[in-house]
Amino acid sequence: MVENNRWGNFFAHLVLILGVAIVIFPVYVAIIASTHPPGTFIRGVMPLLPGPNALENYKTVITEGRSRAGTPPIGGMLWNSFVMAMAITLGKLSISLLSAFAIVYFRFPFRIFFFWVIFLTLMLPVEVRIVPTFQVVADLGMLNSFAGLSIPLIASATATFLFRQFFMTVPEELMEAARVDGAGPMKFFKDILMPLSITNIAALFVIMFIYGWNQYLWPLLITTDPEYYTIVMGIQRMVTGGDSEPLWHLVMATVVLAALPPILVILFMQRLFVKGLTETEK
Amino acid sequence: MQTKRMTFSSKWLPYALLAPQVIITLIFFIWPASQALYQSFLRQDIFGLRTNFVWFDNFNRLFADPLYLNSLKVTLVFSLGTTFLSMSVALLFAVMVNRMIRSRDSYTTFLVWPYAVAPAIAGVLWWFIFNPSIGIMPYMLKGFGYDWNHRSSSTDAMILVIIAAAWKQISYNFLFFLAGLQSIPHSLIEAAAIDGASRFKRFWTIVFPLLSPITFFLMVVNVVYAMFDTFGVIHATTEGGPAQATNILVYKVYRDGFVNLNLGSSAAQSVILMAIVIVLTVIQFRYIERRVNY
Amino acid sequence: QVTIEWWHALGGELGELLEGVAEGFNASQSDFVVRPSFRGTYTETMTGAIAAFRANQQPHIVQVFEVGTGTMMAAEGAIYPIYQLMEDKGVPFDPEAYLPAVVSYYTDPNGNMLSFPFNSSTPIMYYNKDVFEAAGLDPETPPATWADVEAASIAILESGAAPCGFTTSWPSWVMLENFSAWHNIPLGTLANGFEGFETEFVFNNELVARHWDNLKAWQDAGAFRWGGPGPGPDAFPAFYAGECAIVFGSSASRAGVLRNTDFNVGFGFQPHYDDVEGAPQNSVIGGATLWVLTGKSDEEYEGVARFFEYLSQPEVQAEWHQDTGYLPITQASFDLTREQGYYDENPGADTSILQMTLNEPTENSRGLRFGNFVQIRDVISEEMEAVMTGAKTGEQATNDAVRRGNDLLRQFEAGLN
Amino acid sequence: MASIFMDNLGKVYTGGVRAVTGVNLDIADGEMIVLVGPSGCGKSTLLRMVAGLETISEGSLKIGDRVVNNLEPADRDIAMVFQNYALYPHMTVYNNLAYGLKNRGFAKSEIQRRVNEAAQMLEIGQFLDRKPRQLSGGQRQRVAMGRALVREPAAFLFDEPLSNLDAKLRVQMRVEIRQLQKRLGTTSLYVTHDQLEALTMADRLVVLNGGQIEQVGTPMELYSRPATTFVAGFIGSPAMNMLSSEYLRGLVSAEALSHVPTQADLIGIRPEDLSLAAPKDGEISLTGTLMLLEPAGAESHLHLRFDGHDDMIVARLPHVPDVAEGAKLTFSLPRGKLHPFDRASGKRMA
Amino acid sequence: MASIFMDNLGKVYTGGVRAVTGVNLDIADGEMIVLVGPSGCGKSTLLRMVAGLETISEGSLKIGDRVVNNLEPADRDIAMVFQNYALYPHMTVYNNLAYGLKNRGFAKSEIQRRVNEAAQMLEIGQFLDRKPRQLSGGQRQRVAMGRALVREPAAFLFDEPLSNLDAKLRVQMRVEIRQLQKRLGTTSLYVTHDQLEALTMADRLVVLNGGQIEQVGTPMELYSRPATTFVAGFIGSPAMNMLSSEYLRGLVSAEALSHVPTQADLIGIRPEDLSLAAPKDGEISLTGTLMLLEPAGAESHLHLRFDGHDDMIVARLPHVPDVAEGAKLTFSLPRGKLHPFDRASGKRMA
Ligand SMILES: Nc1ncnc2c1ncn2[C@@H]1O[C@H](COP(=O)(O)OP(=O)(O)OP(=O)(O)O)[C@@H](O)[C@H]1O
Ligand SMILES: Nc1ncnc2c1ncn2[C@@H]1O[C@H](COP(=O)(O)OP(=O)(O)OP(=O)(O)O)[C@@H](O)[C@H]1O
Ligand SMILES: O=P(O)(O)OC[C@H](O)CO
Ligand SMILES: [Mg+2]
Ligand SMILES: [Mg+2]
Repeated sequence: MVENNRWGNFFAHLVLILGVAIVIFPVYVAIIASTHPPGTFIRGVMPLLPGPNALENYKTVITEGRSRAGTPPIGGMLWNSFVMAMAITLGKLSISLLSAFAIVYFRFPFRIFFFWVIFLTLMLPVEVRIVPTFQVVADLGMLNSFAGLSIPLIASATATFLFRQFFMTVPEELMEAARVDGAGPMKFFKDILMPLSITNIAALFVIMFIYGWNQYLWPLLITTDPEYYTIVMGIQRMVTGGDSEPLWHLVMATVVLAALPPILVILFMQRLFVKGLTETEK
Repeated sequence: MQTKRMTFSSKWLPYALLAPQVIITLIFFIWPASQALYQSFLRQDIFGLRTNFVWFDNFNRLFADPLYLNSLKVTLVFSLGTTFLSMSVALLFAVMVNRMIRSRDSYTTFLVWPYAVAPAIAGVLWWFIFNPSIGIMPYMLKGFGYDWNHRSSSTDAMILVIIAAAWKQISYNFLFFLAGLQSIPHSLIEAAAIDGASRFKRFWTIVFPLLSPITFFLMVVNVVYAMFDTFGVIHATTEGGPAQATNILVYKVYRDGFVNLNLGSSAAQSVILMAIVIVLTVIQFRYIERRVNY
Repeated sequence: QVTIEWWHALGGELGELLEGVAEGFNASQSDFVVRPSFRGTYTETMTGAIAAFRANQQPHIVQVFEVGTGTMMAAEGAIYPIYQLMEDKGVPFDPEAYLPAVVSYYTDPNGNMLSFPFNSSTPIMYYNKDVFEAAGLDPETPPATWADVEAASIAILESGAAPCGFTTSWPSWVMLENFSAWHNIPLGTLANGFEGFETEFVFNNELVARHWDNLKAWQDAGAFRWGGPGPGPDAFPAFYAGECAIVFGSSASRAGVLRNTDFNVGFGFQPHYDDVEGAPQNSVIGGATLWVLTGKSDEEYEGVARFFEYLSQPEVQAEWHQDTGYLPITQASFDLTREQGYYDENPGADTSILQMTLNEPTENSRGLRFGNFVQIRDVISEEMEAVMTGAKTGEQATNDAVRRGNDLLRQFEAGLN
Repeated sequence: MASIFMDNLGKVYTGGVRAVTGVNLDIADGEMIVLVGPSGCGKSTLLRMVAGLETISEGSLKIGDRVVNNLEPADRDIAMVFQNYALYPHMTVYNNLAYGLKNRGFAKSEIQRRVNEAAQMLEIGQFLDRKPRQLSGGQRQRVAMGRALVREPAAFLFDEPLSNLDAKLRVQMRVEIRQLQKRLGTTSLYVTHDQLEALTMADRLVVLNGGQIEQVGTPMELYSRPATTFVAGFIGSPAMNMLSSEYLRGLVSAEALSHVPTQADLIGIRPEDLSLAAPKDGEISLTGTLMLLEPAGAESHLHLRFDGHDDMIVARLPHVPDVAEGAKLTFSLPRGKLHPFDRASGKRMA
Repeated sequence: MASIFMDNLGKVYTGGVRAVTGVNLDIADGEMIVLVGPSGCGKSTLLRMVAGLETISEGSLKIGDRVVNNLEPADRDIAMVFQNYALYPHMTVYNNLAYGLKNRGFAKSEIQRRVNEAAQMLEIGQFLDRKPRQLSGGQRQRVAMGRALVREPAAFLFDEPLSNLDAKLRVQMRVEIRQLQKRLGTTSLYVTHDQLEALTMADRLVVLNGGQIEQVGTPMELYSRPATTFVAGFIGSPAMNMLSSEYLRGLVSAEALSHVPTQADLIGIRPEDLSLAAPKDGEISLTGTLMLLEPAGAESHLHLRFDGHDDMIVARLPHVPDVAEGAKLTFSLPRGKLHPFDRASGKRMA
């Protein structure tokens, strides 16, 4: 009751509806743009209502792609993005779970040292060490491969750290009960810890999947073979037209399709995601 | 650092568990980082055919270069601007959503998903919206008598990249603020109401101070995001222009390294960035550790 | 079948046409397959290839724009000069068949052709005849001098026919490099770098400074609109949208212009200041040539040579020229196109070549050859932007550009030792 | 200081949950009313309606002579002590106490005077500069009390203020609060689910059940004459034993139960009313098997099984008898100590 | 089933905290030993050392005839019930019970048999398919018991197994656990800080203080003859009143205290030993002012102030006297109920 009052609620709804409108606006623009015939935007101010070409544009994007303008058909790029995002996600989750487990449930020499080694990567995005990392990947012969696309991005201090935080909140007694029940470390990990971490895993799954899906600079650098192009870099390719204009109607259709999978992932896992995030936060 | 009061005992298992993470970290982070350090002392031609060891030349050049110093300044303005904008908007949304009971989930859904949009794509979208000739925003702004052109106005350009970068981060901040608001015991607000504090006063004297741990956490996260993860936004909108007005450090590393192939300078910049990052990491870590015990 | 990797920077419609060329070659024989790969902008393509070279992942052929020429030429050991390639493979190749402007741009001091000319362009003026008419201007007479451009722009603004007079893509290319050639003044010493790496920039002269100041003044008056640095990505949209009545851009934009406009388009020469003696001289070429990188097998180079042989055919050249707006780079393809009556059917299509061959090239209008010029061009557009944002005067900006440019030239030189 | 009148108060939460129904209660000026009842019975809801933290769905509420149904909490002149204290964690103790006064625009000197006075009264003077987290549980409790005190309100509202304290401290604070309340003479409404607290602190005790008042009265009244089986089971520990009267009639002479109304089909017996002494005249005698003897210092609990009766019967003796588990024991019980109830309605029959 | 021998057990945590010192205790087969003591006295540590969850720093521990100092918890043949139950939240009740058996490679049919047997014994048969969160507190407690039962271990270890339950349930579960333990005859070590639990459940009670044993004995022994002031203050509620013997000698005749050793400078009086009856022969009489009367159903607590004595003295009466606060009351106390102590050492003097 303290927080309820009619005018306040009205005002709050107003702010939120406006806010949602602003937040959604860019994607709305993309959707609108993807329904117009070529050239509509280039010749004047962008329309705010859908045009007649939706079906045609999406059909073009899906079936033909823009292969002749530098990007392979979108299906392949979506698949590459998916493989890369999944590889990064699963890789990050598994190695982070294992290392957090080691750090929390064991005591051993250099534990803190290892923790810092891992933690240091927390805020060193690939952009900062891009040139030498590229060199390493090239030396290992991993250019133009899914391994090259994913493995270098798999180390994850964020996930390790969040799992560590979560493991710290797992009641001590569970592990003790498991030991009294005769479970060894890996059995405990598999039977007790993993199932308990499921909301956290889900939250990180969402974050990592989106991270992987949205990678842009890295695939741009290490793929030269269109076989390995991902959708986000494909879009960037489509908008650099040189002396001719990007085909905006198709670019926007691609943008919409490219945003769809991560949005679906987020919506699908929203409950777990929000819960996982907010719980580890405390 | 804490462990469980009781731990498993095994000599080799913890190392085996850590191995994948540590090996990847060593190969793809520590090694390249040390390479960057080494390269920052070199001058090479762009094809890598000739190499000279030049000691601190690259660093000296950087610190003597007004453009690098400018980039530092630009980064500061951009990071703070992005952080402030996305956090204040997110806080407003979170406070409003937190009042809702039935519609809370729906609003959350709508506000959460921009998080899924790639920065590079966000950049393209905002570029499109703000395009001086075909974009809807300049058209509308013209209606208000403002002649938008981020190609020739540094201010417009900065505003554009800040909006584009902040937009994406609103969702994330929103979630954390919402969680933070929900973790504030309702009884505190009730106690304040009984203590005669107005709605406004309750927010500023009780809620906001209690959110400060989250606010601080988000501040660091957002500054780091703005400093490093906005590459795609800049690349797709202003490409650092006009006249380097939006050339943030990461973008400059990329341009000098991968576009201009000035590897020595780029490596030196990487080293400086790493130093900044390490400082931020330490601050963040200390802080989080403290908060865990709070 | 042997695969030949060809990295290029032509997106959009031009990219589709380029792929058509590759398909033509692939269909013409069965031993080799040329696989084109779009690598982004000219800059991204070039630096991507260099980075790939450092990582031993280079393509066979890379398309490098003219400003990268100096850098590429210096990269002995990384490039396979095509005169040598053709010789090694016994494929006939006659540099004499190419237009002198093209040949001179891409040969080393000994007269050897280092890269294979493919898509050469030169900047021309496109204007919106409908707007001209609405503004009471003669739609058939493009403005010839900058004074005319200014007057036309003012007329357009005042009549309300369009909110902007003119804009430009590739600002450095148009408003400095070609501007200097057109007015027969030097960019740098040593014949714009053709005679050695110790060259220095000298474009901080009164004329360039004046012109940049004028641009700024025109921008303030609404007559000019800055279309962005580098390729100037906002320029053509502003033209297509009917906002700017005139756009300066590559002749290769012709195809896109014709496709994206629903008004009548006119073509014209670049404007000049009529108080400058010797102007207009001739414009310099831009666009790109194809460079061959080292480190591949003999068999593959065989394929590269065969591909270049295919590209040299007048029919291929002529079709490419007509479809894209790039220059006909061999005399034979120019003649062929004329014989086909193309220029009569498409008035203005020969603007570019006429402009380029207007006079015998001088030291100042043969082209330019500077190391690190990719970065230097960035510096130049940046300094121009500084003028446009009002941060600097033309004089300050040209001085700063020269100073920073020279610094990059010296670094380039230092890197060579 | 003021009296509080609840006239047919009811509360239905948005969503339709009915939490409180038809509560009539007049609280005299200076009285200490304790609300007890099982979890979810509406104690907090009722208290919060008085505080103004929940809207009043039905009926009317008067504090002093004002109807306060639509008044903001700040305007009701009440102070509240929360279960978790709800101290502002980012403010010093001083500021916690002063906050309400500042918001009401008191002069600085007056604030200082009142805070110091309260601090002295509660012996928290030396903590005024600390933050709540630097205090022990008991100290925090005192600060929460202080925050209510400084306001000198017409009424105190307490929602389980002691339940976060350990047993020893709970006893101590209970005594302090009660003494303070008596001294200040401030009308108080106190919610608890701790029996001992309820019995020891209340002037009058209100037992709530399912949102309705089961019984109101002094602790003694409720203890010795519970009006319903619910109250009987709720007040007293160990809880009152319940036997069907039929079963009991089979055990003892008809005459012994002659004073019990025949309609009463359920008889309650308090564990402490059973004694091992030989039954005196007019006393009932009952025999059962000792299943478990729980000695507890000065007293002991005996868990007994009576033939043919499912539930165990508990007896509480003020000493520890020297008997072995498994023994058959005979207890005596004064006739007047039987509590007759109607099983269906749960109502007391006499 | 087995006996447990603790020989001079000690524990120093890494970091140097000494939690347990020189504990000697022999637990007979089938005995129920309850460990009590204030928070932090080392109860859990000692229990966990027996369980194998903490390493043993000093001394030796035998379960049955094996020294188990270096055995894994799983190999000690013990079962443990945790304060928060530590049920596996993602497993059904069935799997919670079965997990330990599965890990030990029992046959499926055997597992099923044992789980069902335990479930029946604890009346949780109908919950076997539920997850712990779908159970009430009491049911969870039963599942935790069940998990210990199915293993049929040599010993049960309990660490405050009831402290998360509400008062009523605590009483009920206390009785159940005690009965079950008696029936199965399994040696048990039970940690609690609830007095009533300690007194009612233990065969023998161990009072720990600062990691050392203060006293071991039956609950009655400890209650009636506490060996130290610590035990005296710890066992019994309200706690024993302590008066300096000097003060007491000033109040009563020398003869009344003749049996108290002169060295005893501290005298303990249990609240329940004070009565309002007129002093009989050989009884001590004491007069104080009633500060607060706390009626509590069948009994009442009287908080008294004696002139010249700082702390309040509490008396506990088995009825509620009809007296007003502020009245002067005279209490009688049998001479034999004085507990004489040495203040410095805390030792009982007679
Ligand atoms: N905000 C609310 N919305 C809907 N129902 C509520 C709300 N708050 C409480 N209730 C319901 O109202 C009833 C009474 O709740 P209340 O909190 O008053 O009980 P209580 O007696 O204080 O219980 P406890 O002893 O557990 O604190 C319960 O059924 C509860 O579920
Ligand atoms: N893992 C540990 N490391 C260091 N010291 C510890 C550890 N666990 C307990 N202690 C210390 O050992 C002492 C005994 O702790 P223990 O948990 O055994 O007490 P307890 O009697 O069970 O208390 P409680 O009633 O609060 O549960 C305390 O001083 C405690 O702080
Ligand atoms: O757009 P193009 O291909 O004509 O090339 C333009 C300029 O030459 C770039 O330097
Ligand atoms: Mg409540
Ligand atoms: Mg303990």
